[in-house]
Amino acid sequence: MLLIPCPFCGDRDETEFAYGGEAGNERPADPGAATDEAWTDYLCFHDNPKGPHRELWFHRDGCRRWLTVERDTWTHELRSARLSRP
Amino acid sequence: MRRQPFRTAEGGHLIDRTGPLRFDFDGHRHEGYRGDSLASGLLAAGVRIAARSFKYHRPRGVWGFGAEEPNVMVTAGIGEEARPNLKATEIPLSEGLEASGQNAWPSVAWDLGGALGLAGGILPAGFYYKTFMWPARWWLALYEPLLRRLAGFGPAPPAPDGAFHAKRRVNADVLVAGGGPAGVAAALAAARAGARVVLADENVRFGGDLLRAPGEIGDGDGLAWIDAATAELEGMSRVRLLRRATVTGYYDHNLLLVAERAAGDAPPGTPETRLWFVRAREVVIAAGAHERPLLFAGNDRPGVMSASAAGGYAHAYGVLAGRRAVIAGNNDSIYSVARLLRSAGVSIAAVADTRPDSEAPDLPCRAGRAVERAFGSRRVRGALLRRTDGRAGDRGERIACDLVAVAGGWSPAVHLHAQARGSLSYDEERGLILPDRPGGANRSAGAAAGRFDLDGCLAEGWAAGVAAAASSGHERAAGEPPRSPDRSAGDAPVFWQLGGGKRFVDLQYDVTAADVELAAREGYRSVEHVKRYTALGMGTDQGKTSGMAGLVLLSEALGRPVARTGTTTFRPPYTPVPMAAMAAGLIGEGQDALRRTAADDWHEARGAVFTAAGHWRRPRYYPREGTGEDEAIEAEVRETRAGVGIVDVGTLGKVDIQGRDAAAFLDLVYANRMSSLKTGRGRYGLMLREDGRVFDDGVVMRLGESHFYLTTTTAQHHAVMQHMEYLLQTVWPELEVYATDVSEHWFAAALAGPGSRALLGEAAPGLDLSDEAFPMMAVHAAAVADLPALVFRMSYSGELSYEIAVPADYGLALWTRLLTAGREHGLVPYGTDAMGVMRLEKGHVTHAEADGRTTPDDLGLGRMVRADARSIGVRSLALPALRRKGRQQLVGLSVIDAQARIPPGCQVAESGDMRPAPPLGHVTSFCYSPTLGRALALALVENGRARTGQTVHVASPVTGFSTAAEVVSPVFYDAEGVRLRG
Amino acid sequence: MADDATDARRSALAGLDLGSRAGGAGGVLLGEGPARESFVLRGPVDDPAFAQAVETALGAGPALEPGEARECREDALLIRLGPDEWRLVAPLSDDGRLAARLASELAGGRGALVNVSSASTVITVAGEHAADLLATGTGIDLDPAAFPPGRAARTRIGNAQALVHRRAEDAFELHVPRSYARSFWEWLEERGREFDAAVAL
Amino acid sequence: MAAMQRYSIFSLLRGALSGHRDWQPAWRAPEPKSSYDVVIVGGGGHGLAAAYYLARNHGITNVAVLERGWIGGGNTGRNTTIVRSNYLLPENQRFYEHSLKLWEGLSRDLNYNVMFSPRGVINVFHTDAQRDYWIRRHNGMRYAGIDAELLTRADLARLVPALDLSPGIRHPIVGGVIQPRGGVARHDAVAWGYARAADALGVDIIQDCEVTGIDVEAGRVTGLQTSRGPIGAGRVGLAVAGHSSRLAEMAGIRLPIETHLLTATVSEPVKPFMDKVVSVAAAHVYVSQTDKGEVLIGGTLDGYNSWSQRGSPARLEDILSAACEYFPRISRLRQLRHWAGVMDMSMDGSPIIAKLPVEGLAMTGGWCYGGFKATPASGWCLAWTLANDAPHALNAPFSLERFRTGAVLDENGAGPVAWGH
Repeated sequence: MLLIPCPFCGDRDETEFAYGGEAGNERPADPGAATDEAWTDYLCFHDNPKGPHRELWFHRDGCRRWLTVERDTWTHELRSARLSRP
Repeated sequence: MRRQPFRTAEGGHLIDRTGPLRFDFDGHRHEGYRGDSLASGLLAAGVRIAARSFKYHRPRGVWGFGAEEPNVMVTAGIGEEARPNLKATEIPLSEGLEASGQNAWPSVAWDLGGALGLAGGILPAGFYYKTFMWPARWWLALYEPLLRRLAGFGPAPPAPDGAFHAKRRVNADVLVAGGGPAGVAAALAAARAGARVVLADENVRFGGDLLRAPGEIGDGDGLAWIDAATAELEGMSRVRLLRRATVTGYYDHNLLLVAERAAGDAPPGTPETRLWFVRAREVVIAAGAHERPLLFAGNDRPGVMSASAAGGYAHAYGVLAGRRAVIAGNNDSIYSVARLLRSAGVSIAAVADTRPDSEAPDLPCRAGRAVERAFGSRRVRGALLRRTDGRAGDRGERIACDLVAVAGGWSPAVHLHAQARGSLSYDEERGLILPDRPGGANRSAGAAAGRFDLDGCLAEGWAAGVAAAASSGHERAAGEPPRSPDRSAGDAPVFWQLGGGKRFVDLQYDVTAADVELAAREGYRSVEHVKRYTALGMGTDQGKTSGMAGLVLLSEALGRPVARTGTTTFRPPYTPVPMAAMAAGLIGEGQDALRRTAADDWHEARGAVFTAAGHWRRPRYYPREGTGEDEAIEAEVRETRAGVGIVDVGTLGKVDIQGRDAAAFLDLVYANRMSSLKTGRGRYGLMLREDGRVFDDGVVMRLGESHFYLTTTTAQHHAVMQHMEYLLQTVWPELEVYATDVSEHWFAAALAGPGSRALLGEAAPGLDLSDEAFPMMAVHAAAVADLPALVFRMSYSGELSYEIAVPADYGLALWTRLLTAGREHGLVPYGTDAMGVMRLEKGHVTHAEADGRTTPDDLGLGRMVRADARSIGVRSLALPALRRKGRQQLVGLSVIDAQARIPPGCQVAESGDMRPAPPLGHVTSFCYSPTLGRALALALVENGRARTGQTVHVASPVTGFSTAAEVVSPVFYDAEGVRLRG
Repeated sequence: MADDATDARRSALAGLDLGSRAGGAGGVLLGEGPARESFVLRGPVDDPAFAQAVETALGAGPALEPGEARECREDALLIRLGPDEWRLVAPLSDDGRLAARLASELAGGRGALVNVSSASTVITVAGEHAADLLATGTGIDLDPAAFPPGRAARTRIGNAQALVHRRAEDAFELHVPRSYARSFWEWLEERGREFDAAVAL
Repeated sequence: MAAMQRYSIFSLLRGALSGHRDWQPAWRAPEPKSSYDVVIVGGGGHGLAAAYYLARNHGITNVAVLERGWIGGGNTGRNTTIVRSNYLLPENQRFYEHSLKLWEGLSRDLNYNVMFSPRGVINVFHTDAQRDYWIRRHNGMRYAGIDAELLTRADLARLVPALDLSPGIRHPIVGGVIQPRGGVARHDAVAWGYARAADALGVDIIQDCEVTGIDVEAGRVTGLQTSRGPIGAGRVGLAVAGHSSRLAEMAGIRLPIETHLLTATVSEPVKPFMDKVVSVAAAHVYVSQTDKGEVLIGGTLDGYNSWSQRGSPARLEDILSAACEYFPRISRLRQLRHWAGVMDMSMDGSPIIAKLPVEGLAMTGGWCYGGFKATPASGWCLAWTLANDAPHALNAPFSLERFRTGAVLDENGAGPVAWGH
């Protein structure tokens, strides 16, 4: 069970959070102008590294902020956590 | 005969001789003392055969002292209280304990299954992969049932666990796993440095190895030092001492699971287990080491056991594991064990040391010799010693004995280190697998790190405690570490086996050296292959004694160094954990809270039949005297459509949206426009997922320029909240919008039916309900039944309808006051089934239709979607597969036979014969419509809208049902919406 | 209407009839706290106008530490729950005056104030083993050094989300969502068996 | 090469007489050749099956299987061993039914007892919505020619006495469905059986051989870089579910796959008391008893990207409490061991068995939870796709392009959220 250092609440168990997948998977600013390929890249084709990963977590049972967390997907080492919107 | 023939006259620091306890094993009454384990009790009573082996049903006796015990698993308790597979070494003896042997019939002492041992020759490792294939049918009919009959150790429990199990989550600076000398030293050092410390040990008393054999610390008795240190720790407020508590698992970010067992004489009400979830900044692993076996023919006979265990039973319990012993091993411990046993009254027949040069003048020493064979069948009767250097002409020495105590060296308990994903190294010279680089904030100390001398263990433990405390921010001076005169390295040269014959490596699963060699010969060369092919190390002892021997045998068979062979993965738990303990607090509503609306007490008192809606329960219908379920539901529908009904819609999600960008935000979240709403008016809103599929729907009301109130479905409410926060915090952080979940604050009830206006008019005299003042999709604040309320005019049923929301504390009052006021109006409460019928008659979709695969167009809602691709999900609607012709579309199905009722889960097919063929689609919702007098369904059908007017078949092959239906519009009732106006 | 409405209030735990269960002395005492008014306050803490509006209305500014519970006017409590979220808890006797004052100070500016008075049920947990009982279901560090009296935290305990407010070293108030209150109470009682939990009113 | 030593009761008896000294290795341990017609990356069940079917069905025997560790060491050796074809979507039904038919003859086909045991796979449901869904799914199976039956509570009481059917529990069970032909198989034996049979047909099985690079020239795969040197290859098939992303990346290809953990656990072994495989919808838990007597319990994903192969105790609490709730007597057992498999979670919950956008390169992956049961058909289809340079009708829907066009096969309707499936 991960221990996620919420920048607002402090260290909290993973069970208080909901996972949100890859961070930095940016939504095309103008979806109407995006090609099918660019749009489905955003929808379906995400980073899946074995190692450092920037990802989103929602502190559902705490401050209800979305966090951007840097975590190693192999060791689970958590390198940083910050509020997605400061 | 004495009741405890193998009990010494005095000694045994764990037992209390003041009053004997009686216990039963396999139907025989025995006697022991408070403080005994079942294993020591059985040994004291002279019970030598206490178990049968898995495959060959060979007689087995106690081998070990603690968690490593591979042999003696028993079922403790009888009848519904029985717990299978408990290790006798871990069961505290208590008055009246009833235990029985396993995997044997009629008893472990006399087991007919022993005949299987004779067939051992044709049952080598993996035999079942090579046979039982012909004839094909026999596998299922005969072979497999037979194999299954042989499987398992203890009986399947007949009843659930009724005991209370507790859990506790704690934070610590330092967790010390293991309370031997190293662990106690570590805990003391860390605690003195100021750290919050948890010290856990699996035994009833701290002391570790000192429980089994005396040792000196400082200039006194080792255990006395441990007791003094324990007392000091006990007095410190930031220290928690856990006895009978095994650290079973090491998880991410230094979360460790500790399973604490109740004491044998615990008062009633004590939790049977308490699972500690310890989140520690630092961990000191001082888990000790397990004694290894030596391999020789007959090494599984009752009476062959771990030397340290034999010594331990004498020292801790005053129990003799035999009267005349051969002690054999490859390290100095054999001498101290021999002296310990001798002083307890055991006659020492021989001490065989594999090393050629050792000597001990006070003992019958046999240097350079090892056991080649143990004699005896039901128990050991003698041992054959032979030179280890293989010198010619050695005819061996046969020595009569009833105990062969074997000391094959030590395997550090690296389990926790490995679970934390620390790396391991193999010390070729010492034959030890050692913890190498740690995989978390932990350090290993003492025997767990390969230090076997008492002085070294103390020093290493102390240093680990100081360092762990410092790493967690505590650096007060801890004083001087304790010392011991025992500085013998305790190292054993690598030595494994002598001779041939049936040498058991894994006692629990009956894996022999020949099995390992066979696996290697057949190409199962990876240590994991061998484990899986032979079952080596897969037992409930998880190979604590067998692992190293198996590894060495395999390496020898393959002619490669042990380091290249590697180990199997150490998986948690370190020792088995009761399922009931893991489940504690999480059964029923403990896991899945039952959410109740404010009117729930009323529903229950009224005898409502409930259904689950997510975590909520909602009334399905209200039973009526003298009629059945269907009639009651149909009556609710009829009476609502004819008069007025009330339904609890308190479970809907409700969200308050404020902020200067609220309108712009809602335009982006919904597929249809919200910014054009006028204050005081509302609109049905459709939310899409980003992949274009329908996500949720509800009503959006504009309460002010930048203030909205919206509803979500019951099921998706949390998902919608999370989705909106996601968009606000990560996608459009520039928008200033505050979304507040007010679902719990508001209770809501809907009045529906032509009589609703009159009833509401009475309950809310201040409210003008005329169409002009209060049109469809309008909202007003008003007092309803003297309660502060928000009233919405909207309809789900197709009737004139109002939804009334009040703060939930007033919810029950609103409900009961409306029902009272409604008496004269014929007000009828209705449940979700009637609601479902009415919505189906109107063709409104729910999650049965919006099943995560359907687009707005599939559901006939395409015209609601505005063209702005910036809104969530709209861009995906342009992908080819979502625009493809021939997609399944929502249609209505009107069953032609007016008597027919549709069963659940129907498919829609071209023909009614139910023969295999691709179906056209499937029924999503169905009901019998009392309004229309026939069965109706909504269905997703390939090219459905184009089939309007065609006849299709609604069928359920698993129930043999099929009926014809006409494809019609999904709006069956009042398509013009006349009734909405009342 | 006000009187009628007040009489009409009903706790989510009413169905349990706690009065009939009261009594006994255990290692933990469970009870229900009085109903009170409760508001969610949202707003940009770094906007001076917002901060001033809060300060003016409540006598306490929004710049609190995470989890800090600050007493303010009318015996109310302002608790910081997130970077831009506070909970304002006022006694029922205040009758909405404080919130109305805050609303009028905030009017025209940024931020939002939402009445959630019915949204939670307040359960009190007190006694020698109060923290131990909570620790059966939450991982937050309840050591008084880490979570002293006067602090609050929103977290998950057992089967529900809860706003935990430590009133004293051995006394907690738990604000749990109304619809979960009964299940949560029963969970507390069941887990409380270990401490001989008793009901106190 | 020597003919494969036949396994039978007679060979066992002969073995006994010779002290079991004459058993040949089940497969060779060859040195890699400089090149092969086809190289399969991944020595799990899928890869070994692909190699076997390449040799047996397509006559392509100059084949190597490269395995980073030991064969069967990935998800083949870390799953809950369930075999079934009770799917919702027609594309999945067809594929998994083909697989189930291969399972039914597999032991004799391979002359290796993989202990496939069609003891019946049951799903129970609690609400009307779940009832509608499960019956519809099983009706759909019948239309696809797959066995499927409806079970009443009385049927459930008879078939699964350990199941709690009382009305007082949090989510009372109202009924169930069964696929009688579904069951379990001995997971390790599947890898070993395919390896032995493929080896006998000439396939080189090369263990301890990690692929470190994929050589692509002019848009065409030419070979592999490995820890044991470069190996040329006419065609390459990837069968490395759990690690598909990493391998595809070596050829510059991004996949709609994320890697997630799935926890499973076993109890200590006890005498048989549960015959069926039972899956409980409300709790996302599935339970069976192995031939060894252990109760094998699987659950849902931990829910975040991870390659760590070890699960969270929180998830374990969920899984075990669910198991204890619906099978109350399990609460008296003890948990012996738990582990986590590394899942290729595709963005629609269905697999990818397809040619990749590099000539000569194809893959099978994206198996989510479903890989074990798919083993024979996955290998069969990959072999077909490699041999014919085109997908078979069975695996044509499992293309990569579907994620570009929107023609996804979303069995659960969860959308493009890998951990939602």
